[in-house]
Amino acid sequence: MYSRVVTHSGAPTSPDPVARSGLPAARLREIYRLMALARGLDERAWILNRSGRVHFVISAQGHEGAEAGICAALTPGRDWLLPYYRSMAAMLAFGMTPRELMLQQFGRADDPGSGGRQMPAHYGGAAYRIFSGSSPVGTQALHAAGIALAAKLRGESQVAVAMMGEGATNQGDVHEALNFAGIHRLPMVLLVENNGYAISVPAEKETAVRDLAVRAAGYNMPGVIVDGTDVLGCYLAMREAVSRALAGDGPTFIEAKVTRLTGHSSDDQQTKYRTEDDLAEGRGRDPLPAFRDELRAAGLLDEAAEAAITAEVRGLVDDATDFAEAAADPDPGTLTRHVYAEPDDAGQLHPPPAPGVG
Amino acid sequence: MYSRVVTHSGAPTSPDPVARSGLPAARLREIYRLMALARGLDERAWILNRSGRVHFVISAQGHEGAEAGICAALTPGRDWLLPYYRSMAAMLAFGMTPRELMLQQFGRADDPGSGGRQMPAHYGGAAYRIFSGSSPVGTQALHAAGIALAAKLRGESQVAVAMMGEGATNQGDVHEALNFAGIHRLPMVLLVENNGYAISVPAEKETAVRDLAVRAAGYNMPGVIVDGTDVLGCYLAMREAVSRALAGDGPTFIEAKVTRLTGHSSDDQQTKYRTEDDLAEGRGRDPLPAFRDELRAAGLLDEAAEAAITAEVRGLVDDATDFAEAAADPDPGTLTRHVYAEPDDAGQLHPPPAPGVG
Amino acid sequence: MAIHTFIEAIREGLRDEMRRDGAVIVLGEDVGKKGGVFFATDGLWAEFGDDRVIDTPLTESMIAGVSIGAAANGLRPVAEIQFADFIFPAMNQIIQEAARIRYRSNGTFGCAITIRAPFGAGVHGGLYHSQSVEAFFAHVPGLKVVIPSTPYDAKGLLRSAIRDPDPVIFLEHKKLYRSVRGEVPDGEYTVPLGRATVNREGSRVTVVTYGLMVHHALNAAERVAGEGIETEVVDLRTIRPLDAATVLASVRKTGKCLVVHEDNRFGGFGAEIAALVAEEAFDYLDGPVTRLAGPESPAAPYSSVLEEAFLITPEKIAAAIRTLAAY
Amino acid sequence: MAIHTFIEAIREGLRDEMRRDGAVIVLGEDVGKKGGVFFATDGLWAEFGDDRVIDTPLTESMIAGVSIGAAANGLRPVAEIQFADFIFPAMNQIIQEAARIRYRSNGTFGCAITIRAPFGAGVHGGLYHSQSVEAFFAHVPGLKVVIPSTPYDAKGLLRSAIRDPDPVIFLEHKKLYRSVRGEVPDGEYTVPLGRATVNREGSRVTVVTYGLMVHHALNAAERVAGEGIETEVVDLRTIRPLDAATVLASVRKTGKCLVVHEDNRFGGFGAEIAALVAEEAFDYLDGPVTRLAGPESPAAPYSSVLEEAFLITPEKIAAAIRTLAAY
Ligand SMILES: Cc1ncc(C[n+]2csc(CCOP(=O)(O)OP(=O)(O)O)c2C)c(N)n1
Ligand SMILES: Cc1ncc(C[n+]2csc(CCOP(=O)(O)OP(=O)(O)O)c2C)c(N)n1
Ligand SMILES: [Mg+2]
Ligand SMILES: [Mg+2]
Repeated sequence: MYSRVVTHSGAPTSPDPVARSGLPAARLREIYRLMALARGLDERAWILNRSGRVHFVISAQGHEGAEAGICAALTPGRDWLLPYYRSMAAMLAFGMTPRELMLQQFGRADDPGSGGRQMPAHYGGAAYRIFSGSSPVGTQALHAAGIALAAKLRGESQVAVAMMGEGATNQGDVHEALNFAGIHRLPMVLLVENNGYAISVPAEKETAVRDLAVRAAGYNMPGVIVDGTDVLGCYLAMREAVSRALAGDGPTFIEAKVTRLTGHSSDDQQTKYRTEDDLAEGRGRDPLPAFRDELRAAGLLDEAAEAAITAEVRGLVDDATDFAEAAADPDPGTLTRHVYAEPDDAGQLHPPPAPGVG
Repeated sequence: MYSRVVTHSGAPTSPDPVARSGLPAARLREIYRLMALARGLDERAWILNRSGRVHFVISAQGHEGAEAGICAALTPGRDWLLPYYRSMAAMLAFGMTPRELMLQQFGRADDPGSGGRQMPAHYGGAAYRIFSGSSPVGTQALHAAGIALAAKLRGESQVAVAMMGEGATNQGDVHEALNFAGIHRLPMVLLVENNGYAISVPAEKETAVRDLAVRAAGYNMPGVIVDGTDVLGCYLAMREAVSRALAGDGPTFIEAKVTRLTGHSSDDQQTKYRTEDDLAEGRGRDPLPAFRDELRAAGLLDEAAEAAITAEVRGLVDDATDFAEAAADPDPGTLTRHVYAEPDDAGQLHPPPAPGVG
Repeated sequence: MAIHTFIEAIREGLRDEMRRDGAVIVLGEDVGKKGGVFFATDGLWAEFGDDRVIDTPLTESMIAGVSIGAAANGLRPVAEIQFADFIFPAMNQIIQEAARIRYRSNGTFGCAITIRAPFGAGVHGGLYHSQSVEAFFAHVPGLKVVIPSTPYDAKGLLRSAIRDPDPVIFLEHKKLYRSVRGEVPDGEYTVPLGRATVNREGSRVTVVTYGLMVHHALNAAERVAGEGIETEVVDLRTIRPLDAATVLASVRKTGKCLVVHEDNRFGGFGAEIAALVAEEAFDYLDGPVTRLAGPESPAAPYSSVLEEAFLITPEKIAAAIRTLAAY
Repeated sequence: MAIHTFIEAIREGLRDEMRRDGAVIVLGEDVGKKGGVFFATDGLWAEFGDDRVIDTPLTESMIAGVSIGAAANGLRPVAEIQFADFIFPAMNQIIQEAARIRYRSNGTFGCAITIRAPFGAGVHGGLYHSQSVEAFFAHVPGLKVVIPSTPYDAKGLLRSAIRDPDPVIFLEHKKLYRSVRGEVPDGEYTVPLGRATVNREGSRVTVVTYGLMVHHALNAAERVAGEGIETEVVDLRTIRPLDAATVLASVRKTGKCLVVHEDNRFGGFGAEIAALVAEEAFDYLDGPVTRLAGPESPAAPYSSVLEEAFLITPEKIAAAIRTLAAY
């Protein structure tokens, strides 16, 4: 029985990130680059929104560290992601390109997740094992359990990772998913990105507990709390969860304490319900400068390298923006397509048979 | 923060039930009488079913000890019960008569809960503060939270007790109810009668934890485990929960380990999925003889008193059966009544205004 | 009389009922300090405080279930579901519990709750912030379903809903919130549930609709009036219980009936109106009862191009009126 | 061909599909050792074991949601909801997720799941073991809704449902399980989804129905045949997608249409049939499209007296046929 809650301290336990993580310096810089790219795309989306070029933005700023660290322990192509609307960094980590993300932001025909049918930040990518997400929160926890069940029954090594905010964890579906995953010891991880708010509803009105991870004990799985500004702490927690999952030891509940640096979305004015102190405290917990300083201090990121990343990000963001803005809208004639399966060119309706269980 | 799980041992901690419970001998005999009466009515229902006089029976046999003990700490008229289909003993404790319970079993017009509209063991009694229950399990946890919220907002001293099986606790609604009750520290108790089965599904396929009460920590409330054969242990646990609730200290999660002495219902053949050892072990945990022996050993129940109770129970059960069997069926002309509120004689649709919150 | 937007009328209705009856509470996601994502509850928290304006966790089944319990113990909860699209987790509590409590208890318990929810497309909400959900609730005995189209009705119907002893699903087309203004008396008034209204008299064709579509229908009626087609527009206001008499009286007069809603057509609420008219006004019909409804897609897609293709417009309604009139 | 009960046909359909395709799994409450409360899955656990016959916790949303995920990762889940009355906790997963996954992903993901549920009254099930739920699902684009009436169709349609790439709600009227027997071929055969069938030819009145009511309609047709009223009975079998052509062809022939279902009338599925006929067969109608449906009560009460008053019977159908024929 697990009742213990492991906490990975926010303070890097070692001055040497390479030694601490076992990841080579280049990989660490790559993680930083991914975070910077996510931030760059996100900031651009706000500019596009404020200048009236996109209707809506829901932001991942403040969540990049947790996602980049978590995803560094996953294997794209093998593992499954069940994202939510703050999963921009995870999308990049799993192979989505800046252009694809901007196509999604603009709702263009070539948006890989929905062809412009879903709101911005409603991700999906069959080519990347990123399952299609909806707006109703928490539902994906059950989909992750089902994906993990299929992997387990077929004896395939895969980990299914459901990502969501702390508010979503109070939904009944999450309880039912954790209960089922615990019973069958499924290769699944629930990643809760706890930013202390559900839109305007503060933590103390969302639950009576400080740490959601304590709930893991109620499903006989480990609950792990990590500081979302400690990118490598997130990585280490996930590395352990992944090895448990692949060893058949079952699911893990990881709670990353993060901060929401923007309003809930472009429709929200958070100064209406958050104090200046609260906002300032949040800005102080930005994972991007934190990780940059960590790499700098360890001599893994010099001025030149950082400048190169900044320049590359700007270039990628510009390119993605121009590409997506110029891209074609969906054909209105497709409005009622794909409500049901459509026969392929061979007139075949059925997907190729998957390997069986029996 | 509560993470501790209090366990009230099954072995009576004191040879003197009066000293242990602080309840006078007469009250203890009354509790035993209530259990015996519930058992008597329940056994009769099976006879009526097997002889084709009632369509359906769902049994409380094995659950009476927990319910009688729990309800002894409650105050009928003040507190609210949200029962389920094994709450026969609780119904008696809250004032329902054997005749009323048999009217419900037969689905007669004078069934106080539903006028014959609901299946047997679907209780309700406005006169007793017993809220009307449905079949979908777990929903009543949220109703209990709402009742407790109203009591708290109006500053009225009331406790709302939701009763259900362990299988029901896995429903999303129960998670959402506990979460809400924890946030608002509501005067509510969740009583889980854990009999180890959800129809045929055994404990290990219902959850990955042995004790559901460990989940209480996830909502910042105490989780208490009691042995359902230890009637006074149940009483003591509930007494503590009630004083916490009335003191404004919030909800309590009580898990009573009970045994299901019969099939799930008259439609179920439990030998198909339970071993003889399992069934025998269950029979060994019958709370009725356990409590009788406890009182006997303490010299609180002599032969004569016991015989008197047995005789009285038989008389009450016979009377209730004859009365209910002879009672009138609902008038088919009422089929579509009470779908919506009906004007009272004064032509008034609205219930009398309740005391406000403001 | 003051001129108010639709959302202001809703807010006033809530405020006035809370002032009138201390048992009325408001609960939902972000209804407190933030005042709701559409600001329907703006200012209520400041006036009535934490006890009566409750920011709930992100759990719709809890919002409905706690409302049911609170009502059983004497309160008059008004719950907000942030978007109608998110009411589905509460389906079991609304349909199996709220709607059936009075019936299953043979009238010994009631369920005096109101559940407000913004619905409908046209605001770039995509598949999950644009849905119409009225058909699911209109089918359920024990529920009342209200869909106002004007600020006056919104306030008057909301008051009646809150005072009603039975569970009321109160659906507000979000496109109306700021786009529609109208006169709203400051004093006490209510609009009764279960009564339709004829917003425009006409002799050739009856259009039966509700919510935002009422405005589109009136607009369409104007367009075809120039062509000599006099259209009568019936605003149902409450779709359950339905004011069948008003609908039938109009169709018996015009002999032609067009039913309009934004929700998809198959099995939508319009089918009930069409079936009613086809059965009860058969001998009066000079043309087929016609339905103009949203396409058979799960909801309005996000892309403006697709959303426009999805929406019911005055032009589409006018075209349908012409076809029916010419029949 | 062997004669089988309806429930045997369901069981065989499940077994044969599990033998044919190793990706097919069955999950639900008590589907394992117990074989389901109606024994629809009896014997499957013994043959296929814990991996493919999964006793789930008492959590319907989980049953639907896990099925969705398992299907996304290559399995073919067949979920059992123990009683249709208990499908409401899964509404969000079924309607907002399963039904919309293909559309919202622009066809890049699918949802090949089948959800079986026993529904309907007549077995003393009371308010929560008697409900009809088809109207809620028939309205939803992206779902298919199947309601067989014979053992032959039950097995053939279930096989098609399991092989179908889209989510299918498969509703079995529990009264049919043991009361209806019929021929079921042992070998491989399927019955296509989306095709109605004419179970009885007639010239005067068309009865459109499905499930148990098909048998009551045929019985009623016999009764009135003696009086010279030749009734045609259309068994829809799939209510979404609807085989409108078969319905319209029949009504255009007879000129009279009676729609029958056990579910309550207002906003029920019958409204869609009536609306379709009223619009598409208007010029052929010699009488009002008529609906015979359950009363406006939440479900069938437990008391035999009340339950009998609730139920649709061959007598009631015969009376409705006579009235319509005489119009
Ligand atoms: C079922 C449901 N109800 C309401 C909403 C509206 N909504 C969108 S995000 C959100 C808050 C989510 O909070 P949290 O889960 O903590 O994630 P965060 O936005 O803080 O990252 C709400 C209420 C929704 N999307 N789904
Ligand atoms: C939502 C829902 N799903 C399924 C059922 C059918 N059902 C009735 S009782 C039961 C098992 C309940 O088990 P538990 O909660 O442990 O209570 P117990 O019967 O063991 O006392 C089931 C599955 C139901 N009543 N409600
Ligand atoms: Mg949050
Ligand atoms: Mg149990």
